[in-house]
Amino acid sequence: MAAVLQPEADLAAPAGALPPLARRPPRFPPGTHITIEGLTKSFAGQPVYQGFELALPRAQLTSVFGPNGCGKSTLINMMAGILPHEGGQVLFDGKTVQDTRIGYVFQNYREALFPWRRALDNILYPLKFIGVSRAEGLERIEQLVQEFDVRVDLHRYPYELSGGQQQLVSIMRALVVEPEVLFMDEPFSALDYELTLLMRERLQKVLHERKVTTLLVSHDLEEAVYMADKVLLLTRRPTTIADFVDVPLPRPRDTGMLTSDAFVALKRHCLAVFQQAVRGGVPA
Amino acid sequence: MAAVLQPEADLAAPAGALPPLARRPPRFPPGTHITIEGLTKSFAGQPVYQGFELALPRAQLTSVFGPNGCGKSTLINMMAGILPHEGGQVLFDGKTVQDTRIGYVFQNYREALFPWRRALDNILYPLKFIGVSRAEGLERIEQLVQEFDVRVDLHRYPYELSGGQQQLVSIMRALVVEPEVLFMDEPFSALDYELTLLMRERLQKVLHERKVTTLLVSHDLEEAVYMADKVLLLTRRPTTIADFVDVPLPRPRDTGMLTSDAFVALKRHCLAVFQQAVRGGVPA
Amino acid sequence: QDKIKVGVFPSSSALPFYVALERGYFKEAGIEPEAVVFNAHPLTVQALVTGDVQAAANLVTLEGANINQRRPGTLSYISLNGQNAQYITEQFIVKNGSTAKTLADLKGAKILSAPGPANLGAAKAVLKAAGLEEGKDYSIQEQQMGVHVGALQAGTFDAGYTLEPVASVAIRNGAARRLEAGVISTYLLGRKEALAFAAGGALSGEFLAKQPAVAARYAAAWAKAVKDVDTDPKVRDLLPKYMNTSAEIAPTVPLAKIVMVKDLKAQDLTDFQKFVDIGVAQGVVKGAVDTKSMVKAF
Amino acid sequence: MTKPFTERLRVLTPAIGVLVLVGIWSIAHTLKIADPVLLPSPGETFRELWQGLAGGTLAHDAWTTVLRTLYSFAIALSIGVPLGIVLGASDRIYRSIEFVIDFFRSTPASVVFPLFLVLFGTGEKTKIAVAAFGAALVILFNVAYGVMNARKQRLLAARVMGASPLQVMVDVTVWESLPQTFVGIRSGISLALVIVIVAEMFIGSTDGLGHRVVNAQMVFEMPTMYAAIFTAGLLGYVLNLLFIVMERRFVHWSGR
Amino acid sequence: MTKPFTERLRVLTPAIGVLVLVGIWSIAHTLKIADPVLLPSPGETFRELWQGLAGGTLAHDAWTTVLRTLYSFAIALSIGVPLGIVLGASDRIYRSIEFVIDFFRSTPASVVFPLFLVLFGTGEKTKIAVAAFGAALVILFNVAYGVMNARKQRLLAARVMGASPLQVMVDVTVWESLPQTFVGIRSGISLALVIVIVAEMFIGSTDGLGHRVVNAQMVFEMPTMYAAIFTAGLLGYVLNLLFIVMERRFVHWSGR
Ligand SMILES: Nc1ncnc2c1ncn2[C@@H]1O[C@H](COP(=O)(O)OP(=O)(O)OP(=O)(O)O)[C@@H](O)[C@H]1O
Ligand SMILES: Nc1ncnc2c1ncn2[C@@H]1O[C@H](COP(=O)(O)OP(=O)(O)OP(=O)(O)O)[C@@H](O)[C@H]1O
Ligand SMILES: [Mg+2]
Ligand SMILES: [Mg+2]
Repeated sequence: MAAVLQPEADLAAPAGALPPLARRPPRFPPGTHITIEGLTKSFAGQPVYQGFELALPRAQLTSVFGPNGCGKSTLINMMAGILPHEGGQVLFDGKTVQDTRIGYVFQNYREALFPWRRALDNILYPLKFIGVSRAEGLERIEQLVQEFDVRVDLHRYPYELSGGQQQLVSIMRALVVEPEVLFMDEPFSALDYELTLLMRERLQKVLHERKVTTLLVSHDLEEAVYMADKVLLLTRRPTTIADFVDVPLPRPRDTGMLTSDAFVALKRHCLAVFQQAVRGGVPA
Repeated sequence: MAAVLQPEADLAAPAGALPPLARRPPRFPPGTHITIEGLTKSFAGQPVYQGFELALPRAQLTSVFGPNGCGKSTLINMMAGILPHEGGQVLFDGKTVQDTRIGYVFQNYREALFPWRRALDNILYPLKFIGVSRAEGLERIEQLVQEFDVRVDLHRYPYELSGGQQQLVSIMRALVVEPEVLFMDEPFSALDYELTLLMRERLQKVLHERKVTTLLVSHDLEEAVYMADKVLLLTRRPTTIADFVDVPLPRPRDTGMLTSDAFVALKRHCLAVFQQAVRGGVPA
Repeated sequence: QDKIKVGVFPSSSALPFYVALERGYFKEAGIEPEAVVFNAHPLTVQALVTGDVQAAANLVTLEGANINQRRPGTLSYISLNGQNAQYITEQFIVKNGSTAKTLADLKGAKILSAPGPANLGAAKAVLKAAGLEEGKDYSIQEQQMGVHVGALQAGTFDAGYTLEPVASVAIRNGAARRLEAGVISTYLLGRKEALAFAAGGALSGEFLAKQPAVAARYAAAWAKAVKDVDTDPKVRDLLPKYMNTSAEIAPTVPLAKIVMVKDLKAQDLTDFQKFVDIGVAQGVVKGAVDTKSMVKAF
Repeated sequence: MTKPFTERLRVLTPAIGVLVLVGIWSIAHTLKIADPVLLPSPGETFRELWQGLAGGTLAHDAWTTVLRTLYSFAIALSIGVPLGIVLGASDRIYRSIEFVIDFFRSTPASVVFPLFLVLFGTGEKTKIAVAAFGAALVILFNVAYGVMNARKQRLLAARVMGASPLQVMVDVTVWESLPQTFVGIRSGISLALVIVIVAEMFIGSTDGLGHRVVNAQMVFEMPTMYAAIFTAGLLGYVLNLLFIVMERRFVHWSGR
Repeated sequence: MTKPFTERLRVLTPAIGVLVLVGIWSIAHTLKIADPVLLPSPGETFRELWQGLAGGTLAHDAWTTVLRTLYSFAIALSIGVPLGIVLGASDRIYRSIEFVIDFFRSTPASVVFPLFLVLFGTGEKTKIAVAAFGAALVILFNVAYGVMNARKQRLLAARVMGASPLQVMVDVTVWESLPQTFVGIRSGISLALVIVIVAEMFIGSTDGLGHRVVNAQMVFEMPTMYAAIFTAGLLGYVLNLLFIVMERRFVHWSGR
């Protein structure tokens, strides 16, 4: 509704209570890449988001941390344009998601792979939409394999891979397009201990270097803070922002940082906010 | 093959090299609940397990820790009797899996739920096989809801739930039968921070009290050690046991233990073994 | 050579067509015919209406009357196939072992009939004339021609109102015995020797109007063939080849009396009108038709 | 804003199909693509339809056909579904009798009439038996496919919870194959109707839509014939509609 | 140990179906369930079959029927699959023309012959057109269902990677509906064969298996008739077999 009414409200502005010249008030700080305005969504009549507002900074990694069922997947699905919303809008530099190159690692990574394509072809698939040749694609994959020390036989079909291997393929598919915006919904949940550490370390470096605006959903607080430039803390449904915490730790980061005072303090703060937010709210 | 040949070998024992009376040599320590003998399995001609041997102690929780694709899911699927193996046998107190009440939390929990049943009916489902009435079942569920502070609307269909909520339902379904043996394949991977902590704490207590023999696959080393009585460390394919570590920490445990010296030492040992095992082996 | 498509129903009544074809009468007349086989009469009529075929080798006259009643001038018969007790086509047969000697003996019988309202109507009318009442004295059901022999053989029915050559096949196979033939003439037209003109060779009205000369040549070739059929027993050799008649019964199977329209006598025309009127009375033909408008003499 | 209105319009969607069909028919009639004596106008036909349904015998014929169809469908369902599940559950068994299924699926009903006449006599039974046979094959075929393509993970989940093979079938396989079963059911009911009509056309019959079509065709009553054909098609749609509604109710999860 | 042998035996599984069918037939014949004149023995029939195939006209008739079937099936496929995908992709559009599809699915081919004769004349075209029409409807129906029941998550994954609606269709929807499409294809090829035979029987024809069946029936040559029927069923199985083999090749992932 809000989206529909917006222009009308703007036109009617001189007669209304809005300040006359404020067609797009500079509500969002400079350096903003993604703007979410008035986002509204409900399931079965029960609201998840009501007039949700958010601005995500460019080239930074934002961790999303919130209780189960608060709407994290819903949020990034709406941002990625694959879940319709009832009101509001999401803009990427003023453009819609269609004009933005995005990468997406689904929480449900198994179902998101194509079982009729081998793992390799699954990874190559999105490249056809951005006009990257197969040869170049294979090169990129080779690079990813090196970078993340991938030890999976990419000539297998997805259903022949273990859970973690499937997730790894899913991550590679999201990265291979060199996205402007990257959504990752619990991307390391099935990866083994060592690979998780490796991924965290390499990924935060790569994404920072390539200036990819990233949204990372994670239930691991340490991971969320370690990876992030900002941590978005969400409450239970109807979902609001509990806090939007800056993580001003220097990059590149390494595991040594995990024990630094600043890190521990940030973690403690986030946890406190989270726990307070979770204790409130109603069951979904 | 081995399974087929076993009786023959036994019958032929007097003539063979085997000691005459050793029909079942006491290869396994007393208190053993689950015995795995000569387990052999390969995919597409490439072996995963070759003559794998393992004995799991009764009423104890064994954590399985190993790299992606080493065959953890394969192992518990074979133990649970839903994946055929080429040789060897798995016995529960000398009985087959059919005669054992088991609970299983699938790694692929989404696909394992029945979308045509509401969450509640999904949880009630296994009770019909052990002759528990619906009323009693509802009572048990109520108890689980209390115990784990579940805030999910159990009258929804699985596909209306978030990833974590689905996983929670899946866990409840495995627990509601009060299993003798419980398999959990990365059961907390999608649960939120607080719920994970709660689950770990309550579950290890409950399982210990009820003397459930449990196999837990986890990629979180801290979790693996914290929950476990024994940690099974696996190598890459073809999979062998890198180490089978005792965790002689007192129960009930709490988060305070995580910083104890004994715990940290154990963790460090496991990590060292794991890393060495992972570095070796060939890519799958 | 003028190309003409001819709708053919594959039964012995199509004999003139194949005689003219095989003996080169069409060729002599400068006509190159193409047989279009239909296993259902309504489709032949439809093809005549749409102009898919210009002629029909053996079209049921009641069908022709029907379409002419609705759409006058759709087709004209140039020859008619007459049937009666001598030129056997329609008849009652009884299953092997039956003791029936006359139609009246069919009391209590389960009877099958050749399909279609015309055949069923005729069978019922004949039985009524023989003093039997449907439902009380007998039951009747139409069946596809193909299953008649089998149904009698298996004893599913006691008797049948059927047509040649199926009747001959049944008799030859020992499945049935002929009870009475030519029943339409005897019971409905009222004279045993009357010819019931149930089918005939026809030309479409459009063809007659647009290519009268070709039509005349076609009719001439047709007349020659009709004469052969009447006089030359060797034409029967064509039956197994084209007309669903086994070689065994071909020499003996009864054939209808085929008469060119120009050779019809006054009595024949009256009988024809009466035959069609019976169809009208039974509701098989929608309304009254003057049969003179249905025939064209060449 | 405009939602409630569009929502209300949505109920009318199926009507679009009717309009399209009647529209094409009207145009064909007006342009005289076919001789009017062969293809009557929709108007004439609907008048005939209306009269036939209101006072005439069309209603009776249609009802007879529906009854026969429902009988044979009920038989087909009670044979096809269980058999399909059992056969589909074992690839070996299915492959071994696949020949028989494909054989008869590829044989016209009119060809097996004589055989059924021998077995069931000339009464109602033959018509119903042939239709039931044909429909059962189609249902069986679809159900078996549904079972074979069921998601393996869910079957395993049930097994691991202690379900016996039979229980796995009843509790999971049946449900997993349900979307495909509905395809089979809808194919089956249409086929039953088709075969019943064909049987009424070719195996002696004194009523039913098939009988009506044949008779009308013989005497060239085209409006009567098309009214009967239209009734048959309409019945087909209505019978399907029943299952469309049921399917929407029961198969809410498909594709999730 | 015994594996290679069982493996080799497995190739013979489909033969079991043949044996079952011929077995029942033999028993029925021996017990004289049907009069031997009506139902010849398998032996007689196979002798007839063999002679007909070796030197006689059966081979020619069968070949004609196969050609007609393949033509009409090819047409049906090229119409049914794309249309099914497009319609299935939009619930609204599908629901709106569902009436037409269900209408014609429920109308016997023999009833629409007159209509097609008007449109396509009396030649080969009509037979092929009717069969193509019937088969296309079935294929379309199945494909549309396959598309509607496709796993949503995979469609979304493609969309999120930047695939246009058309590309989503080609790259995902087509594949997702493939198992169901094969059901449609196999239903379609059988139906095409059935309709071609029925057309050969009722529209009239000078060759083809349908023609042969009708002729044999008229002259009461039961072995000839059953040889023709058996050939028809056999053809149906062989045509299906083609697609069974293709399906096993292409749809390795179903249910995973
Ligand atoms: N199709 C649906 N119908 C009804 N409710 C739904 C549907 N999809 C999601 N929901 C509800 O919306 C809420 C948000 O779901 P979402 O998947 O976004 O949660 P989440 O934050 O990603 O949780 P998790 O951490 O468990 O993945 C949940 O409470 C869920 O029950
Ligand atoms: N159907 C199959 N065909 C071929 N290979 C398979 C198949 N299923 C599993 N594998 C292989 O077997 C190995 C073990 O798989 P499994 O799922 O047991 O691994 P896992 O230890 O559970 O890994 P993860 O931690 O990623 O879940 C993997 O390398 C996988 O590629
Ligand atoms: Mg989520
Ligand atoms: Mg696994």
